[in-house]
Amino acid sequence: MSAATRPFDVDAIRADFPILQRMLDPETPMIYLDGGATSQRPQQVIDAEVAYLTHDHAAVKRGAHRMAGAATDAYEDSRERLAAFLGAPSAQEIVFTKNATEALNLVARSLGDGDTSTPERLRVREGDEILVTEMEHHANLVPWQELARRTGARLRWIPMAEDFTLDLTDLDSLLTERTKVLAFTHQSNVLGTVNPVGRLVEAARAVGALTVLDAAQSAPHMPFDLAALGVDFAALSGHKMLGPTGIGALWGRYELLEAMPPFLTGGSMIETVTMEASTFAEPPARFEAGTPPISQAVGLAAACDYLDALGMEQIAAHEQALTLRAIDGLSGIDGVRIIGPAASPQRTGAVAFGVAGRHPHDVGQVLDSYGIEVRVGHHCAWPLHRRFGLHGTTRASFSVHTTDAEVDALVDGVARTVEFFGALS
Amino acid sequence: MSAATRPFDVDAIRADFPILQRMLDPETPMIYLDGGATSQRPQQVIDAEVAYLTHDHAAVKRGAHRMAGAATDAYEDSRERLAAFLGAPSAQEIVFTKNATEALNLVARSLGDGDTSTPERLRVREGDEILVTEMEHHANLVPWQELARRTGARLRWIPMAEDFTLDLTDLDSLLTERTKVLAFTHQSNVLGTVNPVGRLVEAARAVGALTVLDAAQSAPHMPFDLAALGVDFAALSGHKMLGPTGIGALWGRYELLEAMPPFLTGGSMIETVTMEASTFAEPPARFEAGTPPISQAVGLAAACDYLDALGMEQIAAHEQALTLRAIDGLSGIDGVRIIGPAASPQRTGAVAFGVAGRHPHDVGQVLDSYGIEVRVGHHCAWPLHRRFGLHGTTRASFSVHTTDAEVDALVDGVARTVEFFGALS
Amino acid sequence: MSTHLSALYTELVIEHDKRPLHAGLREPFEAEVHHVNPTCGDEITLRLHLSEDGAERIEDVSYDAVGCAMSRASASIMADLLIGHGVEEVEPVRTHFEQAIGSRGRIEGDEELIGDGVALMGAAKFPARVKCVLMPWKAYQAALVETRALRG
Amino acid sequence: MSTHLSALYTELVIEHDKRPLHAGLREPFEAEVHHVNPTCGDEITLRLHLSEDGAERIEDVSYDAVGCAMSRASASIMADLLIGHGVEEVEPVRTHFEQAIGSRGRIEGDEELIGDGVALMGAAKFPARVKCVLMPWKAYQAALVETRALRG
Ligand SMILES: Cc1ncc(COP(=O)(O)O)c(C=O)c1O
Ligand SMILES: Cc1ncc(COP(=O)(O)O)c(C=O)c1O
Repeated sequence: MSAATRPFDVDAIRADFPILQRMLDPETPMIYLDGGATSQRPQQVIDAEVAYLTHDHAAVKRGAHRMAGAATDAYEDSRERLAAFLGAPSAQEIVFTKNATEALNLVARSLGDGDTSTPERLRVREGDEILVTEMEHHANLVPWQELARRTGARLRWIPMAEDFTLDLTDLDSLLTERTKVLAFTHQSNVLGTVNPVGRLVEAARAVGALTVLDAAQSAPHMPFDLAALGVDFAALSGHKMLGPTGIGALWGRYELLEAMPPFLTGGSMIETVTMEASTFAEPPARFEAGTPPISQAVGLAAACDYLDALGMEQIAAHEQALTLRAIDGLSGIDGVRIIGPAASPQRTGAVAFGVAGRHPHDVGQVLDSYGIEVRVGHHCAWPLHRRFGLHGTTRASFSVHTTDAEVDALVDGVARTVEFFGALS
Repeated sequence: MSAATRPFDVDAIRADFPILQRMLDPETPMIYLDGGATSQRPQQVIDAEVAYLTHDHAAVKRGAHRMAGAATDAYEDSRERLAAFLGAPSAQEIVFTKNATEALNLVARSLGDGDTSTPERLRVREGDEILVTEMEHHANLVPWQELARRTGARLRWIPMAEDFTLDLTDLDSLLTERTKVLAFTHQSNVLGTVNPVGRLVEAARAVGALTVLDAAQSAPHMPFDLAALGVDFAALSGHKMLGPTGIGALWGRYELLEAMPPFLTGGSMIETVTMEASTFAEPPARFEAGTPPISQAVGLAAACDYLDALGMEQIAAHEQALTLRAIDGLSGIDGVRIIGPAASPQRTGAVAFGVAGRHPHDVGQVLDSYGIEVRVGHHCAWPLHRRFGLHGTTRASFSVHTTDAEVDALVDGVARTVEFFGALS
Repeated sequence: MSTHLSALYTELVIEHDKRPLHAGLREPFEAEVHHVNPTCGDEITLRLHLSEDGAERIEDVSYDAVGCAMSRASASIMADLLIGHGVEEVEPVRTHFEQAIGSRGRIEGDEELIGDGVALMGAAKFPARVKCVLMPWKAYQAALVETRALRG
Repeated sequence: MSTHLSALYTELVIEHDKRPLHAGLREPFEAEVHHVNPTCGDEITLRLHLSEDGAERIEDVSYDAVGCAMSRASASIMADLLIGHGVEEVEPVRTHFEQAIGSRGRIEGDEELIGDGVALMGAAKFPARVKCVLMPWKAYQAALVETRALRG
């Protein structure tokens, strides 16, 4: 994280995103309000990847020639860049993965794979407990269910309160001496709720549990400082932060990574290999088997540059203003219910809502006909929806390039949708 | 695989690869002979990815809006394209992974993760045997070592013969009723040796063992027809076939994939999720957790188009001619020893060699000073090198854009390297 | 209202969504299946009752569908197309319906064969909606397989 | 011959590679370590012998190095820089050497401090070779840690 170096001018920002010129059909410009699912890439990110490909591409870490040197530099510099963006103490604590999902799987698998040489706190076994929350994305739920199933550990969860925040009333009884891991999301991808990281980390530390933060929705949208957050691991995706698909990252404290068994195995993660047995390299190499997403790392570093130039404070303020505007506008429409906590300074990025008597699929379809691209369904957070008796919601999410006018178009579009179905029935 | 639609004109091909204009320093043009490690991307592949990004990018499979439809189409069409390229009976048998390494890990993990609901032949357990070969890349060795370690199965291997081919003398005793899997490479990334797939598959089938083919080095360099090969699984990497990094693929027979437990878990691979338990989608979705490498899939499809336009027969013939030319030239140099089988029509793509009394690192360094980018070391096939008493080799590998003149420069460069060190000592 | 919207939410679709035919779960039945669309969480529970005489006449299709207008209308239209006909007799209906809806609009729906089903063809251009429309048919097929297995 | 090549394979490097100083494994020693460069498979076995008097004088560094000219020369030069000096006394040598070789050529090697070590500085521009050159020093450091642990 560093100070902004360019003014936050939405028109100028929009000019950086070639896809925003896209027409859905000859009459319908695209209004992309689905950055929470995947973000668009600015020209700067595309250009950085192409520049790398047309000048420096080669295999990393495996070659002695100058091209391999250039490629390895580009890749390792990208690791440094991401580490700086996240406030990670060391670039050696950054493991590049294919997405946030792999990063979370890596931790969950590794914690189940240890043997007697692995420190106890990094081994989940029968009788242990794993604590998650009821608002998790499937990516931060199913891997822990599977870990529990494989090891015989017990999966527990922090329930939701009626106000769409975590219900921490029973935290003390949920977090016990048996809890090995507390895995939770920084920001809900559906509700926009930001969880109290400090409080959760403190409680987990008190019982000696590791903390795993799903930062897929937070790192791209707010000032983010790993050192200040105090968690043990964090996972994120490049494609949600204006970077490429095909790359994500796991951050972990070095002393933990160092004691963890590998996950994927193969080339570049070994120390020595014989037919009988192998030993493994130090982190981060230990967790990066095979040829990594090299040009994607370069693109991700360019995305960090892009975000930092705008300033994460400024981005958060921009997206927050849009969120409040959307909540304000949508709440005024008869039959529309906001699914998420009341408007607050903490609440950025996404607004989910329901239209009375209408399935989100139908709402999304009508909005799409007006050019408004929002996501519908359970947003990979099925248990959360079930908890509130919902089959799905419609979610608009905002990006650096979103304008007030687009939010107004959303509000207007939802009003027209309500009318449309009203007229039909 | 389909018939060539453009003449095999190396000059025209070279014009497609912008990086070939690269100078290593003001006097030294780059001669890239390391396509075996990673290939360069032609403009067509770069353009396809950029076109997708500037027109159709959105999250796949999760959205109902038109952009999500466009992105899903682009992604699924890429799956169809790759399936056609490989001769796969159905696109639903193609799982996109991050690289060949992940594809092989996926199979090895899944075979160890089954429970009583999993068919016996898809469960590796104590008492079972896994057969590999002594020439494997670490990517097709270490995951099997780990599977053996986790399950208590026994890892065995087909040894190398003196002539740099597999020694099949004891195949009958190596492949027993206990053998659950035979995993082997189609073509050695070091030696260029092409293994007798038909014979190995037949022998494995006779004992009911599954066959896993490492096609990372073969699929990009020869006519490749899965249906004809008869294996059960095959793995490959996009970045070795003129496509992007960050993408690879596993092909598997549908009826096997359908009966296998998932590997990575999270979004997009589930059927239903409750806090207590989840059920999983059908393949290929079951094995593609999280946001996939979407733009990379589009790039990979463009690479298939590029290769098919040139014709895989023509590519194989071109690279074979270069290989024979290199073997011929290098064998004429005093102190140079070719590490690999004698020149034969089967032997394409790569030539590894040693220079008497000289460490490959030093050989590579001197060649690099002449602009010749070759790979040195054990090439992630350490056991193979140890078997022949080698600490490492120097490997030149050839691509569609390699010219006779470049091969001659290699031969000349090696001769000068021998002289250089001769003069110094 | 843009053209494609009116092609999707035709009066017939809205009518079937509001007043679905043959809705609810009834006895008797041989097989009951439960299908879910993992993308949106839509669900259908479907029961199938065939005649006992070996002629495989579809005596009843009863169902409970939670989902969008398209999927609910599709269930309603399907039940009405199936009930009272022989399994073999409706095969061409099913096949044509699947082909047309999966054709991205290249194949027009034949009203002679699929009746009100043509009202659903607006979905053909939206792959995500095609899944909604097909879910009841997939459930029917699964129920048929189960019933046949049961009867031997 | 291009310039960077002569900067890498200096006469001194070739000389140390051909006739390495203090090569071979000798007794006595307190710690023996084995290091491998996973990229190229190069290996070094190194033994360290410190004086018994608490002054930590490096009495002997003996080693067996399999690797490229750069790594073998580096081992030879290092052993010669270390033997006969106090551990604390050679710390500035080690630190400066590591800094200079890791600097991509931005920091010139100081011959006063690192003697023949300057002959290795051609490698500074080649990250892959920096690892070769540093391997013996990493082994020395590991042996030092072990020896100290042993002595309490
Ligand atoms: C034969 C072979 N198998 C597997 C691999 C692994 O491929 P990747 O590093 O793309 O996962 C390679 C390339 O390094 C290879 O040459
Ligand atoms: C909160 C949260 N966690 C995890 C993920 C998974 O990210 P990916 O699909 O890139 O692995 C997502 C996005 O889908 C998310 O919103």
